[in-house]
Amino acid sequence: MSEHIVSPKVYLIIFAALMLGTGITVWAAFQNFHQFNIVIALGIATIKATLVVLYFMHARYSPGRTQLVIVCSVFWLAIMLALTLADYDTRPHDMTLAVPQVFYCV
Amino acid sequence: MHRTGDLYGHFQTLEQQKETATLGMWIFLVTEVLFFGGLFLTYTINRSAFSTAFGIGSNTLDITLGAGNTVVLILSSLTMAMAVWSAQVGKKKLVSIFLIATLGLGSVFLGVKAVEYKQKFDHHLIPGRGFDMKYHPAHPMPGDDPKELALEKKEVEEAFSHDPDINAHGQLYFSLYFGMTGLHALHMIVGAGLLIWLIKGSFTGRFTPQYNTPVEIVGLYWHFVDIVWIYLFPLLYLIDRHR
Amino acid sequence: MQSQLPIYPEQASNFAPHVDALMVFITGICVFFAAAITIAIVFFFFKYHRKESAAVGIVTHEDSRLEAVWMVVPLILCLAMFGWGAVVYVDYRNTPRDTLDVYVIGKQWMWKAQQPNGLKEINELHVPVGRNIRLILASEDVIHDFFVPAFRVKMDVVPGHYNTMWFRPTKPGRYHFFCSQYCGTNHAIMGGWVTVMEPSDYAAWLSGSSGGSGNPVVAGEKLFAERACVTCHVADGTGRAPSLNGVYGAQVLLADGSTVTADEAYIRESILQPNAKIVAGYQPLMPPYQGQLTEEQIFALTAYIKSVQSQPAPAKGSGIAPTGNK
Amino acid sequence: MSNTPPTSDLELPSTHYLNATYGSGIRSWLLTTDHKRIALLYLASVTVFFFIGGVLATMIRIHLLTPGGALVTPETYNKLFTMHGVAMIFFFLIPSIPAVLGNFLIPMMIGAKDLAFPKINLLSWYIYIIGGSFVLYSFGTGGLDTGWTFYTPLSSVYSNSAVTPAVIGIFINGFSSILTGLNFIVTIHTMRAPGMTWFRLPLFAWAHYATSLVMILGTPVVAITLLLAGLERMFHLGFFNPALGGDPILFQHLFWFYSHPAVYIMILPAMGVVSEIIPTFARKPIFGYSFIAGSSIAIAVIGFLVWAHHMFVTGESTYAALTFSFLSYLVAIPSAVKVFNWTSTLYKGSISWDPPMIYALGFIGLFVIGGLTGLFLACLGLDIHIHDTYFVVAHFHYIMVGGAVMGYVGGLHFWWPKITGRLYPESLSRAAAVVLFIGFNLTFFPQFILGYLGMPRRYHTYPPEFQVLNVLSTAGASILALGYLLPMIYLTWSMRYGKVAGKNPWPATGLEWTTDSPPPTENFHVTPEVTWEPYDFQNRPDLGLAAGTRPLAPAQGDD
Repeated sequence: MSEHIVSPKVYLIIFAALMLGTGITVWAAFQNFHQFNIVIALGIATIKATLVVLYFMHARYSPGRTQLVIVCSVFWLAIMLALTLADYDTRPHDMTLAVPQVFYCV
Repeated sequence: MHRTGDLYGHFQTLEQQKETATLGMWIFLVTEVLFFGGLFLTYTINRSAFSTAFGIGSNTLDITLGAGNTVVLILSSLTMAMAVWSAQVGKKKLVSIFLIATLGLGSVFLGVKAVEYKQKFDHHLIPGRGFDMKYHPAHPMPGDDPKELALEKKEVEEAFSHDPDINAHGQLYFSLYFGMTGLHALHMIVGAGLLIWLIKGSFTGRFTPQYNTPVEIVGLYWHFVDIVWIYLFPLLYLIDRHR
Repeated sequence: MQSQLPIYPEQASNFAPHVDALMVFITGICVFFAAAITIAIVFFFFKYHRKESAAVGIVTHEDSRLEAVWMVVPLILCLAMFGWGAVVYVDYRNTPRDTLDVYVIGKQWMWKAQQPNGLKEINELHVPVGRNIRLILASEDVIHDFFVPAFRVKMDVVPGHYNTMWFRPTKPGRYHFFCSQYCGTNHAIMGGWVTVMEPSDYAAWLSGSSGGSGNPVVAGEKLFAERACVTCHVADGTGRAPSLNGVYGAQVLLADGSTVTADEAYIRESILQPNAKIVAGYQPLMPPYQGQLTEEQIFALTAYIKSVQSQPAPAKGSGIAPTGNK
Repeated sequence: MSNTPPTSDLELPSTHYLNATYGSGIRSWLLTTDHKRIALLYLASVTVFFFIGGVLATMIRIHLLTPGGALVTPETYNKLFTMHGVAMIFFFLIPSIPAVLGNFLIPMMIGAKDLAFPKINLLSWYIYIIGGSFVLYSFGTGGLDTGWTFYTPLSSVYSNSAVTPAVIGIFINGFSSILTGLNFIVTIHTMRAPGMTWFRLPLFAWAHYATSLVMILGTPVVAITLLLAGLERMFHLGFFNPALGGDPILFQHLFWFYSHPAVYIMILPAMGVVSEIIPTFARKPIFGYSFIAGSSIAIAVIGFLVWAHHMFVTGESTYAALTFSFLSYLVAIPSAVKVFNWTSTLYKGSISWDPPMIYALGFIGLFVIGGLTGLFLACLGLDIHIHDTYFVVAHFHYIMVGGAVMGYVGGLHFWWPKITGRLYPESLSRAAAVVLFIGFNLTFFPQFILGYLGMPRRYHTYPPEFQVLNVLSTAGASILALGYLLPMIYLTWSMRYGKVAGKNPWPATGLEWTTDSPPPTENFHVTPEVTWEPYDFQNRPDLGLAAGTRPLAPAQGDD
């Protein structure tokens, strides 16, 4: 298996993109997008994380096995979050005191 | 277990050894994702229940330090990636330089974190008996921005009229803040230890285009820690900033 | 008619026959499969016993059709079990409207029940036969669970939440109830008896034992005055706060344009955290009572608010959806 | 050749992993990185915890002989069942088959010299010991009375027992499990010998691959959850305490996200053991190899989607309950596939009545009952009644003791000749298996009826109408105890006095049986190359069997 060497130029481009993402996140936090503030913040964070995984961590050039491992970790995290939130979000609202519905209040 | 050069006895080839080490690190990172995942779930449920208290707590954080630290950490990821590249192309001196740079940036990050923790301590925002969201507005510290302080005071008072348990719920935010950033900082400290070990190795010129597995897998770890922060920053620092 | 070694508890509620039928159905399926597998294994075990020490078995080749059959057939049976179980469960989780409400509080390690007229019982629960009973469950400390085997129902009692359960007793008698969620040292003795009575006996029992001071409506009315609720919640709707006449069970229009049903949980929340839901047309003036009232006092206030249904209709409006929309 | 090979002319190899390379002093054990020796370290330590858990179980059963409770106070009783659960689940069942048999066998089965990370393997044993010490410290200083589930706010606020050290111990122990799982997955991916393709892997390895998936994906979550509960207790935080705004139901979600799949950590490896034993003693290829392998993975994956079926009566949303009930039924399918395929393997086999086979068939019997009673609990309408009763207790003991422990003991019998190089008394061990089977059923079957009658679990005292069944159960437990003590005694005896077994006494087809018993430190004298399909007795002249009806070439093993 010959190793793929990522050139420093690519690293610098990715770094610039990450900096840009950080800037946008901070800017967006001070605007009032109502419930979309959190969506924007997490969306940008996910894009940044993806760039780090693909280029800094070489996932783009890794064997399929490594990529499968990454997909699995995201998938299982998603299972945990989604199924738990599914319970909270469909609880009979009127009978719950401590925890209101999740998505409306964030 | 005996080893010949860089090859441990139970492997057939260096390539097999590298593949094994890399896969091992990736799988370790999977467990880390789930480990932090439990915290993120706890955070999500509590934030949705107590959005006001979380907003106030978040607004007490220093966004300049937080954003600055984000830049520092991403920069350290860049130098780490460059260290891996230097090893791959055989520039032995550059490996040491980039590793030292990474360690330096990591230390800056931890230093800034310590300053932030100290500030929270002074403001009575450490979860526990002394915790009081109303303490800081009532006891300004030298160097406080009076405008910010007035805003914080107004927010706390308004929140208290809505939610008598604002201290309990604010304490939840700060418990999660310290839990998540503390666990992250712990990972940084472990990473710094690994970097010191690598730097020592790099001085002997150990890392070559043929053998650079340790640099590569510590790099994976370091980038992962960076990713955790990429999520922590907006989740902890940027709630309700637009108020 | 319990025999010496019974295999199922008495059937004393509307759910019992359904749960027992489910039990018989699933047991039937399971006994069939367990028997089939056991017989096959025992038969093969003797039939194909190795006679010569060096003998090998005859290769039988994998058969996808056979595998498909023994995936699909159990799947269909599983879906049947799931479906039937779901029907019973959904019935159990959807409380009918015309219920007799009894408040039940669990605390380490006793049960307190409060009848609609305020009669309090400890580790006892009296209910009339043939009525839909709803238990509103609250805990003062850890998680408990109210379990009546003869009714085939249980529900966890979770601190910080209201849970409800319902059943319709079908047979007079005395039945055990248990705490079935482990709650600490005396978990095992945190139980008591449900007494199911004929409606007339139940009425007699209620009137025979109810004392004025124990009546939650009376206690609630007293609290309502003591805590000065009455100064703002004026009955004719002219106060600074909405009138509470007839509010229970109605749709309330909130300041943000949404509506909620004014049930026990809404009333409880409005007392403890009044500013969580502001009624349309009113200011958030009421102080929060979180931590200032016991669960029992909240029950009493709720009972009082529920009782003021039949008084004159409010003039200005109580926030009840049709009239409160100015 | 006779059924048990002639033993008089067999001798142990002169050097093997027990005596070679580093000698046999205490240092050579505590600093070893040999997976086989680490497996034996685990064998010793899990046996200690099994013994502790077993003594506690015995006391529980004696106490329940009379309705009023014969033996101990309520506090003590609560501590007994809590400590029984913690010792058995976290420190015996979860590490038992993977860390003992898996550790010993996986490298040998795939033709490797060791696991991928031998030092991490040793580290994981030390982590286990440290975690175990914390838990024993908790047992010794005030005990633990929260139930093994640690439900909040009971555990985080109300309990007066030594919760904190126990939680720390289990947190630490989690990393032992994670590292073991990580090691197995990487080993199976990268360390296979030439010719050992994925579909030539023994089913034991497939089962451990699936188990490891659960270990690495689930364990971190329970670790962080218990850490949060511990912090909540130590510093009065409020993650799960409703008095401070937290939500106790969230704890249950996080806890069961791991602790339901954890059941598969216990049962999947036992299924792997049985999948090895059945074809060996039926002497024919296992029926539906790819379906059994696939069903292991399916169980591991679907097992992660069912956790909230432990919460049907907590007031969780009806929609969530419906979803989780449905998904719980799906997990029944791969389990059924396994049972059907094992049964079909017996068809037209050449079945011997060797002790491991008796254990394996006993496993199937108990697992079938345990698995089928899961269908009752997954059923929403029925779960309202039997949730948190003795029905549940009986069900999970059928899976975890009837299934997992039966598999573990069966596996020990199967590979004992490989581990020690010696055989144990045959008829005695066959009798022990039967005693175990009978004792187990007598102990736990009455508890199904108790549960349906409405006896809640974790009760130190009960209404008198439940006594007859409880007495039956206690009687069964005494037989069961005999069934566990017998193997402990004769297996220990055989280490010294047993007949020498030779390379392949049964004979079996796996790679581990082609090397010496006990194996050399590096497992194989030369790296093996796999040229045969799994469980193929027909094309293996080296086994010395009559291959079908064809005349057989003389045995030509490599001695």
